[in-house]
Amino acid sequence: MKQTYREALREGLKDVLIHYQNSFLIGEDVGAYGGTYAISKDFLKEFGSERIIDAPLSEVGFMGLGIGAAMGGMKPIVEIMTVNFALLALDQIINTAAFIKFMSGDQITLPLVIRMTSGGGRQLAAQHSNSFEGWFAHIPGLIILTPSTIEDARYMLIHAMKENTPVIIIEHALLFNTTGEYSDERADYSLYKARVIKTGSDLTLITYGGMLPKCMKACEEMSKIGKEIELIDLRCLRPLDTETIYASLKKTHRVLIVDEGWKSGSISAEISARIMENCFYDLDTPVQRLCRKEVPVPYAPQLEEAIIPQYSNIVQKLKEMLP
Amino acid sequence: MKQTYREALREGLKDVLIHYQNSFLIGEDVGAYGGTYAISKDFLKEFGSERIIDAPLSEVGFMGLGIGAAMGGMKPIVEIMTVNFALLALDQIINTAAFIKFMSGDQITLPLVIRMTSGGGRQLAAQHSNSFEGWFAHIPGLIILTPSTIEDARYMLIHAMKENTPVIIIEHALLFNTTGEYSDERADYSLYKARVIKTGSDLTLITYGGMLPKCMKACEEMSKIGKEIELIDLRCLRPLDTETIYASLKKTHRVLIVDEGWKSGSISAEISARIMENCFYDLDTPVQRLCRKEVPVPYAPQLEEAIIPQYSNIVQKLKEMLP
Amino acid sequence: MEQSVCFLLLKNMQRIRTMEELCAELYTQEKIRGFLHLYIGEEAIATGVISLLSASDNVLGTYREHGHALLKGVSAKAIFSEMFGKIEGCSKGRGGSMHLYSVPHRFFGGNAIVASGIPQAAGLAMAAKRLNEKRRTVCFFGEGAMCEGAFHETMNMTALWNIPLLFCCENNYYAMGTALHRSQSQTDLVKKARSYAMEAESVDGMNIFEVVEKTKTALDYIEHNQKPYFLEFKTYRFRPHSMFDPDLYREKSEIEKWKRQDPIIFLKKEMTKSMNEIEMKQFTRDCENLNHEISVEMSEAIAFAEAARFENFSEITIEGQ
Amino acid sequence: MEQSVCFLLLKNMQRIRTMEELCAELYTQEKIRGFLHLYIGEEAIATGVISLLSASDNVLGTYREHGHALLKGVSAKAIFSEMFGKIEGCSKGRGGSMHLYSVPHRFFGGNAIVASGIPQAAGLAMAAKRLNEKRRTVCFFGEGAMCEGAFHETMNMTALWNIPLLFCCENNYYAMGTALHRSQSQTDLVKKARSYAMEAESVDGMNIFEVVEKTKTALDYIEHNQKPYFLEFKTYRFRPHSMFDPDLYREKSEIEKWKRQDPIIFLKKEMTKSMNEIEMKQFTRDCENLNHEISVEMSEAIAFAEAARFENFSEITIEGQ
Ligand SMILES: Cc1ncc(C[n+]2csc(CCOP(=O)(O)OP(=O)(O)O)c2C)c(N)n1
Ligand SMILES: Cc1ncc(C[n+]2csc(CCOP(=O)(O)OP(=O)(O)O)c2C)c(N)n1
Ligand SMILES: [Mg+2]
Ligand SMILES: [Mg+2]
Repeated sequence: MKQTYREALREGLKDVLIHYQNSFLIGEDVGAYGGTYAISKDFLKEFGSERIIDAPLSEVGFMGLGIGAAMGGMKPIVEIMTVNFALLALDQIINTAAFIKFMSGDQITLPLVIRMTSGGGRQLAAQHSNSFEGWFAHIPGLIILTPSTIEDARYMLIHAMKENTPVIIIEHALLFNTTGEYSDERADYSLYKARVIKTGSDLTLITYGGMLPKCMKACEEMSKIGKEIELIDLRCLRPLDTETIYASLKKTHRVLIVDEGWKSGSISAEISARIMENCFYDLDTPVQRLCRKEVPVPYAPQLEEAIIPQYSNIVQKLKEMLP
Repeated sequence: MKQTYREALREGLKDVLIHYQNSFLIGEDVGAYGGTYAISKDFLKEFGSERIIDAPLSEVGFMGLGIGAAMGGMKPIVEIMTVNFALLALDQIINTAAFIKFMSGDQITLPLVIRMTSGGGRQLAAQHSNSFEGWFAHIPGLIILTPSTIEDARYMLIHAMKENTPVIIIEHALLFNTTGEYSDERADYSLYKARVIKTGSDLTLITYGGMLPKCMKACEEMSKIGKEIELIDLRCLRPLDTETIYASLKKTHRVLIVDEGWKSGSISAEISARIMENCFYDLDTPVQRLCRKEVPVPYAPQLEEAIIPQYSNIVQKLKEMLP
Repeated sequence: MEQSVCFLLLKNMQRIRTMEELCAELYTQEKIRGFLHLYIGEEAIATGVISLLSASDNVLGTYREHGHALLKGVSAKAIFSEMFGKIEGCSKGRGGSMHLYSVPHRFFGGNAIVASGIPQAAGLAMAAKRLNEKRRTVCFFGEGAMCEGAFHETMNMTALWNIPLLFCCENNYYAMGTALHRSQSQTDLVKKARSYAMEAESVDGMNIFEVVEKTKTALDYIEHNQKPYFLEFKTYRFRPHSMFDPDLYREKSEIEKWKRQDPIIFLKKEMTKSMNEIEMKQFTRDCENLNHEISVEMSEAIAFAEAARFENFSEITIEGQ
Repeated sequence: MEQSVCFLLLKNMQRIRTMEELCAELYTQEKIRGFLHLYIGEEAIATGVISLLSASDNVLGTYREHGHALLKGVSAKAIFSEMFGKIEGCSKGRGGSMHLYSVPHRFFGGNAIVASGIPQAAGLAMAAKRLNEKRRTVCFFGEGAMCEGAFHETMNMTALWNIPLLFCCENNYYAMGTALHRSQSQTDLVKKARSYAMEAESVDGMNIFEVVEKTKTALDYIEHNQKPYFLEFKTYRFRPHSMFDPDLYREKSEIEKWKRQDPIIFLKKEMTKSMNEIEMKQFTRDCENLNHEISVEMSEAIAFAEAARFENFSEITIEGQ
């Protein structure tokens, strides 16, 4: 079936709202406005104002309310309009949501899903272009998901709702209009496994989220010159599926990580460090990273383009790394 | 001169308050209470309530106010009682303080110093034991300092006040009662250079903040068995002085990083990744990391001890890594 | 109020008082570590409010919550074990003094971030309403917490959405060392609450009769109107903020003045004021028995906590290995 | 008010209106990208308030701030260049529509995080007071921002510390698609402000005379008392929230109703109501000249922006290489 990422998200969300009577969606403009990205358009009419809750501009407040509702036996889906505003709610997300299970002696589990959009590339400037998904993956007690395919847009939320740990689903704003085929849900669908998008033996290219389409295109380009890249979509940034990564690099002996986040202290640094610790002797060449340049994202298009990894940068880097 | 870390901080703070008439200290309980760690005891009397401002419990508010005052020509020192509460103010710190210089086309510079304590080891449990200094180092536009010696406690703030970029100074709570000698300020004092605390040729041990005393002790232990460790105190987590690191490892060919933060996506991951990218062929053995275990910090002493890197873990790891 | 009811209130206030005094002692013995915040002086509030609640009602407190946990039904054994860091503690020893949790007793912390429990309480109250559970939700916090954005945001949401939450502000006039009038432009806290179009009332928190009466009115209102209600309890902490606090910011005379309003002494005086000599003697004996009973409860609890075991590192789950 | 003063106000409202309409056009031509929020319908507020300020006074706005920047003295050239992403823009093209800055004009943004400029404005106001600078500080924000903790915390701090800040709440009844009565329990915003023990007044934001008059009272009060003041301006945005907004959440009839209160038409009516035919003719001519003048200003600015250059990547400083 062919669908847009947006439609897939919408259907997944609808499914869970229908399936879990105790679930509700809360966030700014999820109701009357229809969702900033139209994911929940008409849901207010369909599910009513007790299930689709337009929140005031109170990120701390409604995040805390979602946490409390989860403690109280509901299954809240809290939408933070974009990752940029999540900074306002980080105390609730980290000091309570991530910690409470452990801190309460495993008594309190939080069936809480938080969703938000992320990323640059739309000339929205510094305060609206952050890519914090990799950064959030630093925090124990959270599951961080980055759906980048239509299939994951369709099914990830459904599976996230089954977790008893807070899950953050981060959707890249540039993916909403992408389209793709997807089949029925696989029997072995897992939230945690990285997916090999394309096999290859020359180099392992690791990415996630909004960078996936660019990496796919780069792989095609490389195929044309006879280089077969193995492309891995991480899908889940915490916990990290290092098994899939290690298996691939033991075949290819070369690794490039493409990450929209800033380089220093990124999830790509973590992957590189883990490879260092676990597969040092399998490498033919040092692991490389291609990340967002370390500067706030500018509005001007030529600067934004230069700061966020582009298809051509990926191809160039791949060529440099191959013998 | 021999002093405690606490006294050194206090003297440094007094110096800058005297030197900069436009400076002020704002934060919870910095005045009448005397500062949670008694750093500013009696300052309210000495400098008055316009210079020493007891803030209400409003982390977003007084952080924003500090930013505004800096824009308006003052030199604010904003104290967040502990790094744990800084999560409440991260929107102000990141989306404005870190970004505004770039975002305003270099018009607005912020002579803003933010200070806070950090770290575990005092049985304060999950919400009061975070170590976010390495995590904050992900953000461009910030300078992140971690004074761990008496000398830095004494002089870092003085130098931070000269910057036109927001500086975050993070003091480890376990260091307050440490004592040490320090001389007059060195002519070549720099905020940005890592310091070689002890030279050695067998292995490079990199650390910062509250882990320094444990690492020093471990080096002594290793000396006894004839192994000379080169110990580096990073001092500044952003920007990172990789030059000093690379120079050392080119001599020792082995690196261990000890970091109180959680491992995944830590500053130690970044250091390992940079070594991978720049010094891969200089390594005799893969770079290793010793970090906080990835779980919220428990109150129970035996668990807390097991989770935070201890002297004995460092010695053991060093022994494992040496031939 | 009936004498037996008064006596139960007295007992519960005294249980808190004794437990807190023992905590202070155990802290100096280094049996309890970390931060420790005592509720001495403020007992009438938790006692009066929780006396009106049932086992299935939700309560959230702050880091100054031992008393609330105890009266909500968490055993002194589980509380002391928690503060000793033992696995038999109500949070397995992982939380300590500031993080008492007990889901069976519907006690949801224990929160060491000022004001962060307030929106969570709103969520619990909303869940109870939506799930048609007949539980009430009560949230305790200090007057200092009212400066936080989280307080403001929650007041608005609960009033807007008719969330049946009882806000209990324990106004002890200080947030650590910062006096109310030095941290809030509006010191009439009820005025602030009413500005959200929410019902609000001020209560003498040293007078347990008033606490019970006004809380009852509030709970009735909430039940009938399914709306939130704000109560300010005027009180005072007789001890420093925490065991680290040198208490330099207030006058000894101020503390002494408030100590004359000790809620336990006040209740005893009220109970005895029309007693004759015989009744008085009986009352004294009852009090002695009460104290004995409490002292047994507490020393058994401490012995239990002493004997309890520490959790092994191998028992906890570590991520990201 | 003198006719010449009125005419200047009219001119400045019209400058904003024309600039905003051109922005919409340039957006569909993809000359302007990203988010774009128009101020059409609300012009009387920025115009009236800023007419009372001098060059050295501080102003902070939101992402809906083109008009405020323009009237604070930032040239249309610098504004259009910014929106075109050019280095001649007031933020070198790095900020775009939501991040207009101009320190020489004491215009401090442009802020895309709702309410985050409010505490910053308090800091600016405090600095001016402490440094004995004779500048006033004015902060604009929407009614939606009042739900944020940052608003609450700043109201308290400024009232507590006597910080001379003018809060200008542009109540256009919607925060994106969320109507005021669906997001705030207290829709009488002045009541909320007064609960901080702060002076507050409500203003018809479509009537520029009232805007000027009440703002003057507020500024005088601030000057004499060195305290903050809160003004609510009731207004309406005639356009969708941003260029992405499908505007599904309000009735066409509601928009039409408000359009009948268009502040520019209102001012024109007031100015002309006692004019005779000759004066009327003259006024029409004056308006034509005015429109022409503005159209020249704006088209020159757009041409300038077109011709301006993009910043080179090599000109910016990258960290962490
Ligand atoms: C967000 C946050 N900021 C600061 C602190 C440090 N702190 C702990 S308690 C406290 C005072 C709180 O006062 P109040 O709310 O009146 O409660 P009380 O302690 O008087 O019961 C402060 C500043 C904290 N725990 N959390
Ligand atoms: C903290 C934060 N949350 C959400 C948003 C997204 N957003 C941008 S404007 C807006 C509505 C603000 O409404 P109001 O304050 O009334 O101002 P108006 O747009 O009506 O002028 C929202 C929700 C944001 N920019 N910042
Ligand atoms: Mg208090
Ligand atoms: Mg609005």
